[in-house]
Amino acid sequence: MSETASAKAAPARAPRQELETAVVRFAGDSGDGMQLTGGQFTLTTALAANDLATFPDFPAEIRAPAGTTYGVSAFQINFGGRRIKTAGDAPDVLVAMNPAALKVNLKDIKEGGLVILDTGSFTERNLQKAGYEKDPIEDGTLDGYRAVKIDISKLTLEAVKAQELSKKDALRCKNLWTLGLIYWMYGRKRAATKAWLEKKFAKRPELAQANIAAMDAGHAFGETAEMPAEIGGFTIQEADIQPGLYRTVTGSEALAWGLVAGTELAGLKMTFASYPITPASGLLHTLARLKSFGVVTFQAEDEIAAVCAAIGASYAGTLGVTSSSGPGLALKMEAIGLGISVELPLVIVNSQRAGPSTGLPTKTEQSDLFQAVWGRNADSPLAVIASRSPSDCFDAAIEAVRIATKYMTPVILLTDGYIANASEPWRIPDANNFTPMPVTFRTDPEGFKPFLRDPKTLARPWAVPGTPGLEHRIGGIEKDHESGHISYDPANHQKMTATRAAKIQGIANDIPAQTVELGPSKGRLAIVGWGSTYGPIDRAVANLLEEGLEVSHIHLRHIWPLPANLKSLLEGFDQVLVAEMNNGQLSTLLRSQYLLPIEGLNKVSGQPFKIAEIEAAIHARLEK
Amino acid sequence: MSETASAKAAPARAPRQELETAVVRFAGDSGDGMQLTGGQFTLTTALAANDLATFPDFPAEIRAPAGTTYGVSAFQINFGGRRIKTAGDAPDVLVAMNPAALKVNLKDIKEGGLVILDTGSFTERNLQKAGYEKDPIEDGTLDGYRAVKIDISKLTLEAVKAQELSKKDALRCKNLWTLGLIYWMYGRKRAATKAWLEKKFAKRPELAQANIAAMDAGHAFGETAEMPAEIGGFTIQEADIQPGLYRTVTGSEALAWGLVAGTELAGLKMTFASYPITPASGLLHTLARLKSFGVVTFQAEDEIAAVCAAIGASYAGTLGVTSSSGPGLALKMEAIGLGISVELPLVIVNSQRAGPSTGLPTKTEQSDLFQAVWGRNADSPLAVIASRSPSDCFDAAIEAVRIATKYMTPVILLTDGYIANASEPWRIPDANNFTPMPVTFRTDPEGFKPFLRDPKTLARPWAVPGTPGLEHRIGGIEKDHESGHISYDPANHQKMTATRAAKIQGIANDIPAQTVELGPSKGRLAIVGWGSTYGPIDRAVANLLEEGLEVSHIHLRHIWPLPANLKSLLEGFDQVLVAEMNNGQLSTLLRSQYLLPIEGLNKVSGQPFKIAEIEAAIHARLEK
Amino acid sequence: MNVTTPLEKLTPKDFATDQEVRWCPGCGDYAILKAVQKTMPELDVPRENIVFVSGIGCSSRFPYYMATYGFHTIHGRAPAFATGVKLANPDLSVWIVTGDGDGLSIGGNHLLHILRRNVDVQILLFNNEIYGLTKGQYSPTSRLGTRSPSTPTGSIDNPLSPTEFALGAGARFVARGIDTQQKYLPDLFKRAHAHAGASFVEIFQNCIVYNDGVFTEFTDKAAAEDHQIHVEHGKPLRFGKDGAKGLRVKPGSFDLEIVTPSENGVTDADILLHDETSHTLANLLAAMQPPHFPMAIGVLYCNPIESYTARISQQIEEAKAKAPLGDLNALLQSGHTWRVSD
Amino acid sequence: MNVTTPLEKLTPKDFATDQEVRWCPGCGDYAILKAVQKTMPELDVPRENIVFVSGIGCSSRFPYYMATYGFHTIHGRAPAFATGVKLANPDLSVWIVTGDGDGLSIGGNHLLHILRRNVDVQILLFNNEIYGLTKGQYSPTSRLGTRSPSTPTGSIDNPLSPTEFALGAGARFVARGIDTQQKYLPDLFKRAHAHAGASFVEIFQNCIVYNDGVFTEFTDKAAAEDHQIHVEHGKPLRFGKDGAKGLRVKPGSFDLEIVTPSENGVTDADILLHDETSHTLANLLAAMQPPHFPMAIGVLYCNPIESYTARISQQIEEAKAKAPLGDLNALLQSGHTWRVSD
Ligand SMILES: Cc1ncc(C[n+]2csc(CCOP(=O)(O)OP(=O)(O)O)c2C)c(N)n1
Ligand SMILES: Cc1ncc(C[n+]2csc(CCOP(=O)(O)OP(=O)(O)O)c2C)c(N)n1
Ligand code: SF4
Ligand code: SF4
Ligand SMILES: [Mg+2]
Ligand SMILES: [Mg+2]
Repeated sequence: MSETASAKAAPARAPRQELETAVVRFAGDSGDGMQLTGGQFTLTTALAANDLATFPDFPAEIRAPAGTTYGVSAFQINFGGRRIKTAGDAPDVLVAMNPAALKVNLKDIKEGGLVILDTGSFTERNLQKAGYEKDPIEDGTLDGYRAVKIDISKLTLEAVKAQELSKKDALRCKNLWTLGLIYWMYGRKRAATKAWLEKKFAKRPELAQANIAAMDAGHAFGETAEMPAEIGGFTIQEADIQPGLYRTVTGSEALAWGLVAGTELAGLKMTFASYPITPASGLLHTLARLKSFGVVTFQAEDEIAAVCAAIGASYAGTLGVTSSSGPGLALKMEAIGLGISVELPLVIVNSQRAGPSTGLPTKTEQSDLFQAVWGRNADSPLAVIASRSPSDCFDAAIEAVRIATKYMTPVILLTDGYIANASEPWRIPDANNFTPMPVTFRTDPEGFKPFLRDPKTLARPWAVPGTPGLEHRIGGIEKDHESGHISYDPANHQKMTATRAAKIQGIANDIPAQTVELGPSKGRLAIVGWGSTYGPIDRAVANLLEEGLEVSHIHLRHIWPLPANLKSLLEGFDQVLVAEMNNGQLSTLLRSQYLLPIEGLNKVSGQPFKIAEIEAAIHARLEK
Repeated sequence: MSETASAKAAPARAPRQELETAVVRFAGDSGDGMQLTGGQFTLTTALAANDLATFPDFPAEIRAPAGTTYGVSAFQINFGGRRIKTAGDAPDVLVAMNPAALKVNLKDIKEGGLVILDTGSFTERNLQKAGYEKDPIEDGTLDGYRAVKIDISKLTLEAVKAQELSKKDALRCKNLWTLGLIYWMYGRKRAATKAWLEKKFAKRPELAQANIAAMDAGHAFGETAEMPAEIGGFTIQEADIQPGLYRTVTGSEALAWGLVAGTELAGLKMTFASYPITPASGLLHTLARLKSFGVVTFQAEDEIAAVCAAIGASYAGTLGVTSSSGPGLALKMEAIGLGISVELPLVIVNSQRAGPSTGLPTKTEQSDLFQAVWGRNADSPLAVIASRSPSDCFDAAIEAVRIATKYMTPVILLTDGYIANASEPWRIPDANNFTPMPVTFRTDPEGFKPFLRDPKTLARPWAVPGTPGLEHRIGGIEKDHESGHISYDPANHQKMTATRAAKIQGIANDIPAQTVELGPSKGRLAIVGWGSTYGPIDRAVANLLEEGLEVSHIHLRHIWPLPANLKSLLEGFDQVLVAEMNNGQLSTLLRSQYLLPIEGLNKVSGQPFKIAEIEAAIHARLEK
Repeated sequence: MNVTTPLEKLTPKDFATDQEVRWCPGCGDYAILKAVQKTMPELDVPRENIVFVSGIGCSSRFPYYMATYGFHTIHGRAPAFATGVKLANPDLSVWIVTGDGDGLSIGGNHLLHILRRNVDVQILLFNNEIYGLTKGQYSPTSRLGTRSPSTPTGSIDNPLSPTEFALGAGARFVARGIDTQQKYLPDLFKRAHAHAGASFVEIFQNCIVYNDGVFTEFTDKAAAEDHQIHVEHGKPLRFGKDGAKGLRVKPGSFDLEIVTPSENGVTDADILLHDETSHTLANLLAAMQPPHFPMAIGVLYCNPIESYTARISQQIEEAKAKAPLGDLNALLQSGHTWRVSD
Repeated sequence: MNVTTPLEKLTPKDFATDQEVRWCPGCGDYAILKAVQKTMPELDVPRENIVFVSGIGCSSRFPYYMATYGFHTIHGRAPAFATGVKLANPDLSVWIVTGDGDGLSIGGNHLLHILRRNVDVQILLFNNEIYGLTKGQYSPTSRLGTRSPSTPTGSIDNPLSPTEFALGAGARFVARGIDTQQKYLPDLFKRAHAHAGASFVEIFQNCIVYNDGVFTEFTDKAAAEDHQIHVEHGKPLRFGKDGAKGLRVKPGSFDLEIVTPSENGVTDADILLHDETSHTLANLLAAMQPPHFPMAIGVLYCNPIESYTARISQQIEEAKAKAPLGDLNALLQSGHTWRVSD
């Protein structure tokens, strides 16, 4: 604890203030390395045994001209000594590396919040690029905030002098200077970041040294009381965290590993075929590095080829997986219909983004539920599940593999741009404790009929090319319910339609009963959510339960089929409110199934819900 | 009336029996010309002032080997002296040109029905191909029917001797012989068919003569009492038909003409881009012949290219129209999302067929409602309407054009394989009486903003390339609600999502209030239908109203948005039953919107509803 | 996974299924089916290791009639499914059957990319210059002016040449055959199979119902000698009765011309030898069109390079050699971790 | 519909919009934009008759920066939208901007078919051999072994040659340019515009962020002379300092070789003249790759035939001439009708 110890050595400072949680947003130009900064702060915070949640917010442009508002990149983290469920509504602290970052982010900051500015970047030219007519440092813009004005640029240049870098390279260390300062502020250790820098710049040790020097300088700046006296550091207690081995994961990572785990548990190899699209590409990138796990990745020529290759791969005895985002999923639908018709396992991961059409590719939304459940020609049922958070992607992926292989069906796994990019600490499970769910390929030619089903699951046998004696033909034309031969018989079509529906409906009996996350299991108001709204709903409900309100949180993993007990569970509440980031899709689905007067709380702005928005909605309903 | 007069000259016969309606099915090998035969009988029946409805049933194969059961082609017609609404449940008369036709069709025939067989085709080889182990003429298969066994092959060969055709060509006249016999049976004139044959075979008059000779011989066969004495002819009264000029139309024809009429009324040219697919291709074929109406048709490389070309054509100031069937519609969805996003008019015709996947391409189904309403990524509302019968396609097409151009939106027009191919008599409207609905292109650069809307319709202006001063850019990224420039602003996205929904919802105030087709406007039971179930529902309800049951028929043209009064209308009934040829799609939609305990009567066999099936469902519900 | 049965001597009949063949009587597809069934036993591949993958079209019904594994997929996408099959199990012998509409209209992109990638499959494109299954609309290979239900006054698109397209896509094996030539087809199929990489075979196939006789100009018995040239690597490019005519490069140009040795001072030595490794010659042969030139039949181009399938297997082996196989815990615990203790 | 304004003398600036250009600083797209804006006023086409249509990608943001009509559509489909635009109004001057991913990966089929049909549009394919917008995955033109986020151990697909692909697809105008060559690009664009039919222009474009320097081998100032050959119809195919080197056909083969006149008995007369109407030469030029050969820049192929657009207009005129225009009642009453009287 040398850092906190030395912090005590600065006697003129206000004492470290104790906080339960804090929300910090790092914002700067895309070139300022804000995502890296955020990533390091996340890691160090996790190591300090705080719970946390993050929200990275990239610009839509690859690399917008420096200094523009649309080139601003931000990373928000909420951390604390209790269970953290969202990246936080309004940041307590904004770090603004340039005027554009201030311009874009200031409106979100808590009243009276801390705003740390690099005054060195507030040049005439940068002010202009940010669209400021006057200097906001001077003109009262910052009134109501506690502004900390530091010439970070200059201080960084000084700090890294020894490494004799070019000015450009030297200025690149600004983010580490700032990180050092924030580390000081929250009493954090620098060791992990130091190690990381040394590894990252192994081939260019002068850069490692410069960055470390900058970080140390920033830290020392705080420690040696160069900060305004009224701004002391903070202490945040360790959170009460379940013992175990931890790491941080993004949704993309957890999803990739969950798929690997799921296929291993099923005793299968994985063939992953995809076509790049924001925000789904991360999964492709992660899996492309996992060849040694029997994962073959294939960047197809388009989304259609990707899903077709995945189906072909499932046909040939591996688990075919494909992934995309909304517009790409639309393209896959015809082929998914074939997957439903030939009844092969297939996992389709859909990272939702804001639409319609190209929409706002870098912004999050939950508006592909209709598409997932109903977006195909004909009566084409499949299973739909949703993950609620980055780490939850791991479990959701295993569940998707389980359903796909056990029921010989395509499964759509819904995630979203927020989950894909955000990271959170994750208690690493021990793979030895996972329950195997081995797939049995059909090998016995005796009595083999490609569409003769397991009476329990209604799944047909998986008979893979290469198996002697099982040579057979399948296709998308309606098939005889046993032999699989083409059949135009009307009664057979009726039977097959009913069987396909029954098979999927049957999954409802093979999933856990719906539970209540928080609050009573019957009562005045249930907030129902799915996917990445988990955090804000849960926090809002927790807050209002503390206030004594009678409200419950129900969060769905299974979108289709719905859990068998969900109807009776919902009937136990006077009011049901579905909070979702779309124009009312789950609420429509639930209304159609249960005929309950379910209301929607809908947000379609490309931004996650704020806790306060949900709290307000609950208040409004319970105070009626 | 010479024919009926001469019929009287056969004194040994049973007198002509008076019938209100009759159902005849012609069935034979694909090469036997059953569709032509049916077409001629339809025309002649219409000329005799009977009302009628038909059901052509093609084999799935292009040209299956002769004599096989899967090569059987059938044509059913229901006609009579009252309003005819379906092709009839069980035929009174089956004409079976070979054993396979008998094998496939006999089970559908009314008990005690008439079965006319060409004994000449009941050879050993044909029996075997049809899968008969014994000769059905001998083994009691025909017990319970009135079988009329005629060696039509031989009689035809005799009848056309004079023309000295090859045996193959001569036998091709069998269908006309049979038609002649059936003409006699129902006291029909042969003149129209004679004229048609003369025109069709203008270049080969010997074929025209042979066919006419065969027809005359068949007719004479009946007239000269060569028929079993107990089988006399029938007389059917003229139906009480609205005066006017009539013709028969198939759905494909009426749809094509409706689109031509609609675009003319809008003052537009049409660009029709499509990719062949059963049962949608007929529309492409019909429109391809209408170049002189300013229609440009484009057979694209695939469905995606087709819809994109149509959108491009709308962008450039014509009405873009595309058409397909289920699997093809799935492929178009991503691009339709763009159409929704850029708010251009577009008509998408979808001829539904049985699925999932390739399904049963030649069989009918109504299972693309989910796909039409909800089958896209993100919140992507558009208008969906449905046509109920072949002739109704004309009006539905005009309505689609009206909505698309007035509201600057894609419209999906749902029809199905049954409607596309069936034909019915149509009272030809006078084009001079149509109400013009001219489109106004934006031309004034003053104050022009591409997304500034008409406050009433919420439609944006249609500003077409080639217009000076209106140069602007549009695309699928979210747009500022006025300027149309790319906008990542959260509030703007929320506003645009709401506006897109409101624009489509607003159409509900611009369509006729939902009416009740038959029966009381409140009461015990409403049968709700859409699309091609119109006929059987209406007949069933009419029948049971006559029986004194309290039942009503409501039939929707507008699927999305729903008519503004529909909810209160449905609330007026104790029970609501949605009859549809899918696994419950409209019922799900209505339940989600109205929270009414709506039930489904669902048939998914690739076959239209039988009247009796609907009657049974009504009885079951009213006798509870 | 591929426990293979001992390869007894199978016969063509062992490759026929119990399903009734449902093409129109007289369709060219029957002849191709026969030739394929004849080829199969000669490949030395266990029957269970053979997979036929097709799209949609009359031609694409093919798998139903082969007693191997078969997958009748969706319109235009067979190459993508086949790629997935090969990714999952490179040991399978994968045959794609497609049509001119399936493969070159809706499926053009997938064909392009499977050829470019050089996935180790055989692609049989049945070119009847028409959409058979949807009842006779013109296709991307239909000649200019083709009257069809969708082009009542004649088509106005320039037809695509499947072989020139394949060469432009980077195909390493490009061949042509004729449905009725039972004598040549099995050898072509065997060569396609022997080529490690994507093998593209265009087969002229007569659609008796919607496009009857469209190839008779060169397939007619009487016309064949003068209007077909069967090319063979290293052999002179001769055709006509007794090989009286031949092809040579028109001096001073890049064009081919037809010459008759012993006429106008042309000698046998002037006749070009077929070089199936020459991309340029392959393009020239592919471009020849009757009536001015004979139709080139046989292997126009064969110039193998490492296949995609081989490369991917190699990458996997390399990855496995580097990383200890599949220790899930090691993966989950990779990177920065920390322990929270009780 | 196309009431055109009198064509005042516009300048490149008149073709710039008020939208901030949002490519990465240093991206090659800027240079191309400049060249296009420079070309526009010289085309003699009223600004309101010009339409830019694009798909999705960095390159496809192009229309936002052109003060003409512009349509930023969806990934890969720009050729199909553009075809629709031309079907609706053949008088418009339609420019497609696409990338190597947009045009050759997801959009390969549409590009194939617009080229085959020969629709009268200009197609500018910005080839940076990478997916820029989605952050650097390899594309169909990326070289073998390209390391990218989706191919961490190197890509294994053979790259496609856009120009060879276009030639195989039946394109009648195929050209190549380099982003930075402001001197040449406008002329290329003008030639593309002058060609009635589909004009295909591949432009090597440097992606400074994800694929920087991938073309320097031949675009580098120092390398240019020896590694580029600017082809011009009728002119000898020479390159290098003072045109010291040239191309000729390697005797007895179909291959090109580099020779230096005055060395080894080679004379100036041996140097091939560029013939832009020769498909074979175009293919040979397109296939040349550094370092062994110079990269061919300029119009590789131009051999016009009637465009699709011209043919469709003609069919419509013929139909109108035959049938009296659009009498709806006549249409509805065509065929068999009967009257039911009161
Ligand atoms: C997505 C989709 N679009 C269209 C169709 C309709 N379709 C089936 S086969 C076919 C064309 C077949 O032509 P080709 O590939 O040449 O095969 P052929 O029948 O001539 O052998 C079409 C358009 C379909 N089944 N699916
Ligand atoms: C249907 C769909 N799939 C995928 C994407 C994601 N995407 C956008 S641009 C692009 C590739 C762009 O590459 P290229 O055309 O070479 O353009 P560049 O950015 O290099 O100019 C991809 C895969 C998308 N927008 N839509
Ligand atoms: S339609 Fe043509 S291609 Fe199809 S089966 Fe019949 S003859 Fe063969
Ligand atoms: S990512 Fe590459 S292609 Fe895209 S704008 Fe940046 S430099 Fe240009
Ligand atoms: Mg074909
Ligand atoms: Mg690119």
